[in-house]
Amino acid sequence: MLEPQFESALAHRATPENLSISMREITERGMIDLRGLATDKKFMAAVKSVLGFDLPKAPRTSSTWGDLKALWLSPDQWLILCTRSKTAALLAELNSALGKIHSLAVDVSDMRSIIRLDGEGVRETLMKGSSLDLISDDYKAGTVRRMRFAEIAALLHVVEDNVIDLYVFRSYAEYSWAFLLKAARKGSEVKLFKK
Amino acid sequence: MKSKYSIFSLARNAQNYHKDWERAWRSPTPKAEYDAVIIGGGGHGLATAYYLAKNHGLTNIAVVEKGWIGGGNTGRNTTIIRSNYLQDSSIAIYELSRSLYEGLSQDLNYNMMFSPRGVLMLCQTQHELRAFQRTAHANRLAGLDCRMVTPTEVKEIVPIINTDPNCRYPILGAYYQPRGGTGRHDAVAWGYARGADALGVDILQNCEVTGILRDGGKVTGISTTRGEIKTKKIGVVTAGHVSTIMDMAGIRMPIESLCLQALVSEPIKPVLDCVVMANTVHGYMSQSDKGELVVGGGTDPYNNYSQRGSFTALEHTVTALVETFPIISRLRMLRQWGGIVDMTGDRSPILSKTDIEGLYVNCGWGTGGFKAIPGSGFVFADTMANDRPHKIAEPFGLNRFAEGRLIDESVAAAVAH
Amino acid sequence: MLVVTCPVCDASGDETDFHYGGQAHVKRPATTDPVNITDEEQRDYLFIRHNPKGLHFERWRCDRGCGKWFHAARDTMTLEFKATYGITELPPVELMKEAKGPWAEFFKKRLKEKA
Amino acid sequence: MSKNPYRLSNGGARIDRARKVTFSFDGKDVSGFAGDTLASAVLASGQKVFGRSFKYHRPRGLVGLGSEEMNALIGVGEGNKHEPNLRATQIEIFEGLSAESQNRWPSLKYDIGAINSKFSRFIPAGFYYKTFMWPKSFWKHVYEPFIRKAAGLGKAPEGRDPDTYEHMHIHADVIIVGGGIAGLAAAEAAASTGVKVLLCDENPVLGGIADLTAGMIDGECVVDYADAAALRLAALPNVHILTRTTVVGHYHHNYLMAFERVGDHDPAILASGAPKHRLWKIRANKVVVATGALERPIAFANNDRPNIILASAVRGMIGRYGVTPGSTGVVFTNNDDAYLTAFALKNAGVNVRVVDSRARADGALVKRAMADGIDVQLSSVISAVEGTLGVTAVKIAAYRKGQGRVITEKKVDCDFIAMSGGWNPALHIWCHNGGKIQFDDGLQSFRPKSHTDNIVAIGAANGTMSVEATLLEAQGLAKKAKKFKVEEPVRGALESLWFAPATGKYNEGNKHFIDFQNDVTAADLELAQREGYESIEHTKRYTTFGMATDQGKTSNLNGLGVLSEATGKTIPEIGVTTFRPPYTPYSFGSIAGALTGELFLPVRRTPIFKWHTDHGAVFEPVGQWRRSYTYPQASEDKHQAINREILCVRNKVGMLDASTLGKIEIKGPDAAEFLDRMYTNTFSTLKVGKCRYGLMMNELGFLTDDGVTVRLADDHFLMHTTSGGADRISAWLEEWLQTEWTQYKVFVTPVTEQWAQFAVAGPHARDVLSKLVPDFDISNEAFQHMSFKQGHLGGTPVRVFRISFSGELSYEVATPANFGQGLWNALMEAGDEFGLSAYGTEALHVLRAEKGYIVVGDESDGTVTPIDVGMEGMVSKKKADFIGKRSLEQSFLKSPNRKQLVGLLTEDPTEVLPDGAYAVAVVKDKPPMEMIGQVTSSYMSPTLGRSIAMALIQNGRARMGEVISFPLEGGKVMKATITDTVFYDKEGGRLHA
Ligand SMILES: Cc1cc2nc3c(=O)[nH]c(=O)nc-3n(C[C@H](O)[C@H](O)[C@H](O)COP(=O)(O)OP(=O)(O)OC[C@H]3O[C@@H](n4cnc5c(N)ncnc54)[C@H](O)[C@@H]3O)c2cc1C
Ligand SMILES: NC(=O)c1ccc[n+]([C@@H]2O[C@H](COP(=O)([O-])OP(=O)(O)OC[C@H]3O[C@@H](n4cnc5c(N)ncnc54)[C@H](O)[C@@H]3O)[C@@H](O)[C@H]2O)c1
Ligand SMILES: Cc1cc2nc3c(=O)[nH]c(=O)nc-3n(C[C@H](O)[C@H](O)[C@H](O)COP(=O)(O)O)c2cc1C
Ligand SMILES: [Zn+2]
Repeated sequence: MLEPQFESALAHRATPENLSISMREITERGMIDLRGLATDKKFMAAVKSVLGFDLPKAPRTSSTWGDLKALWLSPDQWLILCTRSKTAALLAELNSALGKIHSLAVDVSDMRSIIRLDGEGVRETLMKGSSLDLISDDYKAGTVRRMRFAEIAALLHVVEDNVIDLYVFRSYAEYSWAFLLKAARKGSEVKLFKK
Repeated sequence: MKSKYSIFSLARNAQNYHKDWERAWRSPTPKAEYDAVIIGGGGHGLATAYYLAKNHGLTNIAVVEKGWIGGGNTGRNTTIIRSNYLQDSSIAIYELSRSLYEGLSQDLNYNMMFSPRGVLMLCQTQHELRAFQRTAHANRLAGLDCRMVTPTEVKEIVPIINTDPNCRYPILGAYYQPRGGTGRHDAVAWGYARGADALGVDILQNCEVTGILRDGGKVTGISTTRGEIKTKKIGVVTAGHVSTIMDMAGIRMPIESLCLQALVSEPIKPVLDCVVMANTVHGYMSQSDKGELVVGGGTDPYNNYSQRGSFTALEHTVTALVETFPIISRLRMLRQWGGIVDMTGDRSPILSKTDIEGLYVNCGWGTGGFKAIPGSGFVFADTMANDRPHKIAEPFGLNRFAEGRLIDESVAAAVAH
Repeated sequence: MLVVTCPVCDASGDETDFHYGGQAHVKRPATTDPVNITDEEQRDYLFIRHNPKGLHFERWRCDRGCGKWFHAARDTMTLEFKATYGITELPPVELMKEAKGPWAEFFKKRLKEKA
Repeated sequence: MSKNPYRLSNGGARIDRARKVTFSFDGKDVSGFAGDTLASAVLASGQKVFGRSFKYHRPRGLVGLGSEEMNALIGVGEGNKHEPNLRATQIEIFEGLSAESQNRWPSLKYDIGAINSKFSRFIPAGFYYKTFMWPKSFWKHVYEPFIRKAAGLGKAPEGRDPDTYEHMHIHADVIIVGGGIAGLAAAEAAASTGVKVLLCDENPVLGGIADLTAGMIDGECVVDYADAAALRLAALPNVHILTRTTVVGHYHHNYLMAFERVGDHDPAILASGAPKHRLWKIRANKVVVATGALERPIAFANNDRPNIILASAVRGMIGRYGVTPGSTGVVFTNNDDAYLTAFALKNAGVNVRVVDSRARADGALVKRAMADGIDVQLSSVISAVEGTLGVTAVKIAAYRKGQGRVITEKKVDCDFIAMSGGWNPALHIWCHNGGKIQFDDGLQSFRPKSHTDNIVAIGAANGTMSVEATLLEAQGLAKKAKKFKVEEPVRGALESLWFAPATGKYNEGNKHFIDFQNDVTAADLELAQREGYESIEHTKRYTTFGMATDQGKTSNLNGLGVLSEATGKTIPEIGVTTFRPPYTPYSFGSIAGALTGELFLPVRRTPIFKWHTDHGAVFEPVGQWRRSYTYPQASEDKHQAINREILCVRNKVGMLDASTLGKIEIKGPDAAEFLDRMYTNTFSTLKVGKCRYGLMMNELGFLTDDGVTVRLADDHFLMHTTSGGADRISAWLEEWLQTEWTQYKVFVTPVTEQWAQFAVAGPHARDVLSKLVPDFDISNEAFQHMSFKQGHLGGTPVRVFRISFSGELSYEVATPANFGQGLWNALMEAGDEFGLSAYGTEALHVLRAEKGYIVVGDESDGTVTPIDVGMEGMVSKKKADFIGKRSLEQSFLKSPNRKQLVGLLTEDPTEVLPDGAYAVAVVKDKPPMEMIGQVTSSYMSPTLGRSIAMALIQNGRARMGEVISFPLEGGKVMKATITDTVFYDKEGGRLHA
């Protein structure tokens, strides 16, 4: 065997049935955890030279450029999203561009599992496990938010109105999946302020 | 001398419709001076007064209570009584206390309903199992009547418990103290009050201490909302409020006041006749004689004097107990409340003299001092009467924090309730 | 369940999205002078705590947000947050003046320095 | 006589006479209509007794109309679907519902427990504090079991709950608690400003008691206004309405809990997949308390007899369900509102008379009653009630405020009583988070005063008993107030009546009940006072007044009234007890929500988890992780399996899933100096590409974690922590960087889950790796112990550390988690010819113990220093400061008598010391014995063919060779010799092989 064998956390889970929304694991995405100071002009410039766009500075926002995305995590931390196959190359580029600039870029493509939630009612489904007011205007498309979800830490990325990506640490993928199966069960839908 | 409580006195008083019962304790006006003053009319304060009078002949003393006696944590605790701690010094005081409880109703002629129904501490991880095995060895050599029990025995003692080996935290066994149990919390305060009062102790309620009077390094009295009171000996026994009182004397304490919550279910017919503590999942439960399930859990992390806690603390406890006792899922919560617990740096109590002559402090019982009331009162009274720490009180001195001589029970993977 | 708002990323959420870090402004003696520390100084650093009934100053971490530590002034009776401020900063002057007991002593020096 | 003699031929706004519903109560079939409650249907059938009381087992009937009901507590459903203590007035009936009464045996009519009431004279409040003390042992074995059997209400269900529960979060600008006219009007007012409004009511239908309220709003009667308002609100997009939803608690920062009964009233809803109950977690900017008022009973002799019902409840039974409690009724009141009940009865063709304790009653309603020819007796009270299982007659006596006993009474036949002692604003939600209240002389009750939260009270909850004023208050939430044209009867003043006298010196021989459910009488409250339990809090706890499942909703104020008359203090002077959540009891299931079974607490799974399961692993929880403890094969028991795994590592090669180990990347110009602060030993001197084992203390000087750290580059480290410590340590590093050493330029990124990591250990470890053609030189020379390489194995990207926790030649291979299973399989295949097999955590523990390696948490327990465990050498003397250093100087941590880690060899090599066993200074024939230390790890070592152990023993290192004794259970004493802790391969040759 000279080919690495790829197996994601939820690979053996069947596509769920009898749900009020649709739910699947996204595996083809690469992730780089990037640390550096937003206040450090050299750092910001170096990163831009590679990504082609500015890292978002505003809390809980994200920027997109082709198949590249940068999610704000903290004033000195971002999650860069790219096509999984291009991660190593991108990381190398970043590191060479950053050189001696104080920073830390790590490939974390396997650290988190991503669950794509799609359909009318995704926000309410998540609100069964999250205390955030996900139906408010604070959560427009593009918004990024770390949160407590059920009993675990999660990262939420609003892709479109009814499409949300939920990032959880890989070891919790099964737990999150099971919770969502229960929360999204047909017959248990909750509609907030909807007529 | 007070007329004795008994089935006969009950019958006698029934004749004229109970019109002739005398007061359980008087409601005296404060004297100008006492030989000693106990600040705090909780279990520990009242017990201290009782033993000062009974064992040391100090009867010209007062218990000063800002509200109503037993209205602090003594009146809001889940009444677990056990002595199977790990450290020698802890075992000594909690076992003295437990054994005093055995005869307390008779001693006080007040039925405080000590119920040695047994305390089970579940082992739900290998680590917890090993920790309790260690405790079991230590307790046996200290002379305690305790033992490890198997999951099967656990099921026999508590049929409603979930022993499914595939559940999240399967029960691997339990540490069992057959002579541990519960008591009627209010009755402990009232019984000690009635006993102390009978020996001449003044119990001053609705009397808040607002200052500690000093002459150089000596105490001379206290100022209260009912006027100044002279005294040369002061015992501060105010639990969650100990820092505020000690600040009045300029002494800084290794204490933080947190809110600990408890709750009861609606009363149901008996389903549980021992105390079960599940420390890995942070919940414990017993059933009172009236039928309600009495439940307690952990504290909120932040300082809190409001006697009202966060819903999450309570939610985690209930969730854990629904998993441990599946039948409670359809039962209902009747009432929840909180108490302000005095947490020390090593989670063990403080029974100590201070740098100020005549000022003594008894606090830091935190989440676990109801079980200690008789023992603590006993040794603290001795400490105050003789102005030197009682042998059992000695390890609990304030000096331990500067020496690094901590008494850490968390080692035993046990919570302190 | 308290609502906490992080002064760094402005995220506001339940107390469970944050981590409580105990009393604020506790000085670690060894950082400045590792050699001359009395047992009492070490005890004070490790164990002695302000425990006021009322205005208190404490540390929190924006656990489920930006991950940064910050300071907060909170009333331990009403549990109301009076202010939040940077982890390396002192509280707003008016709160330093409002503080009682041991906190008042602690801030007296700081206020002089400011003035 | 018809099956439902008390169902009126018409009327009943809530029932649908076209839809008949049959259910069973105590085994017999009862028929009612859709919309009935269990209370209305059973009452219609002519049954008056619904339950037995707590202490005296007296027969009890309905008192209330809703959640305030305290007597009619019912058990519903069977087996694991049983639910005790539900209020008959809240149970909506459905076809097939099965219900039973409680706290009686054998039946409601004949209850053995009722003998208690014969002895009632001997068992006043607190009697149990005065007796049951002799003989001592009897409390536990005789008295207590007896008391416990007698006490308690319903019985618990059996088995696991088959239904589901869930939580839901919602944020609103305004939450309105209560959907009566106050709540409805407030909701419309608030909604008109465009904000988000949440309206909750515990009943199935909005409107509160609008249908029991006299008056006209803009020309339509109150209930029609309410219905219309409810419809308008339902159409608004910024309004969310929850019915059957009780707001159970108000907490800090306007956090509220609401309990929704989703499926209780209709099994079809549950069947469709809905949860039984839903707990709403509400965060609101403003709270509006519109919780209405609760009518209070009157304390008169035997006022607890079945069919003595609150006036508003009687009115409700007629208006909502077309049911009357009887054919001849007496309305007993001290206020005007109850006259509405007299009218309702008269209109329904029921004989009714009014007994009014007031001397002067000239309100519009009273006048109308007299005009209508209703017999109204002023200045009178009911002084006695006849009948046990129901009311057969009452005695009426003349009354003056403050009079003592009654001398003459007049008997009047009747079969029910409608009583009204006035109304108490429902203050619970207002008070839960510290709202202040004040006494209102007009109401003779408490009403809201002030609050520190953003919260207001309106309507009856605010003590506002006029419709017009209520609607006006509600307009406070609108930008501009709406005007209403309201007509309503002018009400005369209420006159408090706390105790209606009876005959007899002390009114003896009968009972004036205050707290019905806990059987607390006026005499009990007075007794408590006499005995010195003066504070209302003492009285409460001594008599259990207000502590029943209704929490004294209707009774508390009557109690205060009685106490005030007994002590001469005013009611405000006496004060109230603390209002605590919940408003009404709610299910533990709803509090647990979805988090039961597999969702209770998360299980963390490594990338190899499925393989472990498929290969028969026995798991153990480590933090939230599940790790393989061992892999028993076919016939093996655990111990055989563990021994096989150990020998496999020693003699061939084994593989362990170590993915749970904490991994943290640390980078920056100050990284090395920072690590020097964190660890007891030095890392700034570590060479790039090399590994070093490090110890961490907390500030108290006690061991908290250990692990191997690698220097990837000059300014870049990869730290390993214990599995349990991973999250704690990375947070800890961040904390120090952010709060203490802010000048350091260091970034810390936890990467634990990025990597699957396996230990390949044993003489053949190198052979196994070689077979996967590494693209780096793994010869012993090129890749030495405690060094690091990066490259590919079998084409898979890997980081390889040559480190060992087993004492064998060993490599830890890390690969990105999603490649983990693939690489694991490849290694298994490659290792096959060398006899490779997986080993679990227990084998690992034995292997490391044979080598004397410590496990933080076994050898240390949070009170142990590195020096105690013999690692003085790893505690730097050169470094000026690192975490925990100063504490090691505290006298107790330096004491010569501290316990020190040593090895132990038992005299009998086949015996294994029990874990945690204590050694004693001197063996005595019975405890107590002085303990000198305890076993920290103890195993049968298959490698050495004998038992080995490590222990912490006082001053142990000075006692090498000494034999110490461990007294065990049953008198057995084990002896063991103190040795050093390394039992195997002392020179460490195998590591470097
Ligand atoms: C929810 C909960 C559950 C618990 N469960 C258990 C358990 O199961 N088992 C167990 O052993 N322990 C338990 N505890 C701990 C136990 O209740 C306490 O440790 C114990 O009651 C402390 O008694 P005390 O007399 O020291 O303090 P308290 O009973 O609190 O008495 C202190 C008194 O001092 C008074 N006071 C305060 N300030 C002043 C002033 N300025 N002037 C005058 N008087 C003042 C207060 O009013 C109070 O009455 C629990 C505690 C809580 C809150
Ligand atoms: N004159 C009198 O004696 C008298 C007495 C009572 C009411 N009234 C009249 O009736 C009007 C009552 O209107 P109102 O709206 O104030 O009271 P209401 O009783 O009509 O409505 C209150 C509603 O709130 C519900 N509720 C109470 N606590 C709740 C909780 N915690 N969670 C969810 N729901 C809860 C109740 O079940 C009820 O449906 C008053 O304005 C007054 O005009 C007069
Ligand atoms: C062991 C125990 C059992 C209790 N049982 C009940 C009960 O059956 N009913 C009740 O209303 N309260 C019960 N309580 C709670 C008290 O009513 C009260 O809430 C508690 O003492 C705290 O006082 P507070 O709520 O007045 O602050 C119990 C308290 C304890 C400590
Ligand atoms: Zn933040």
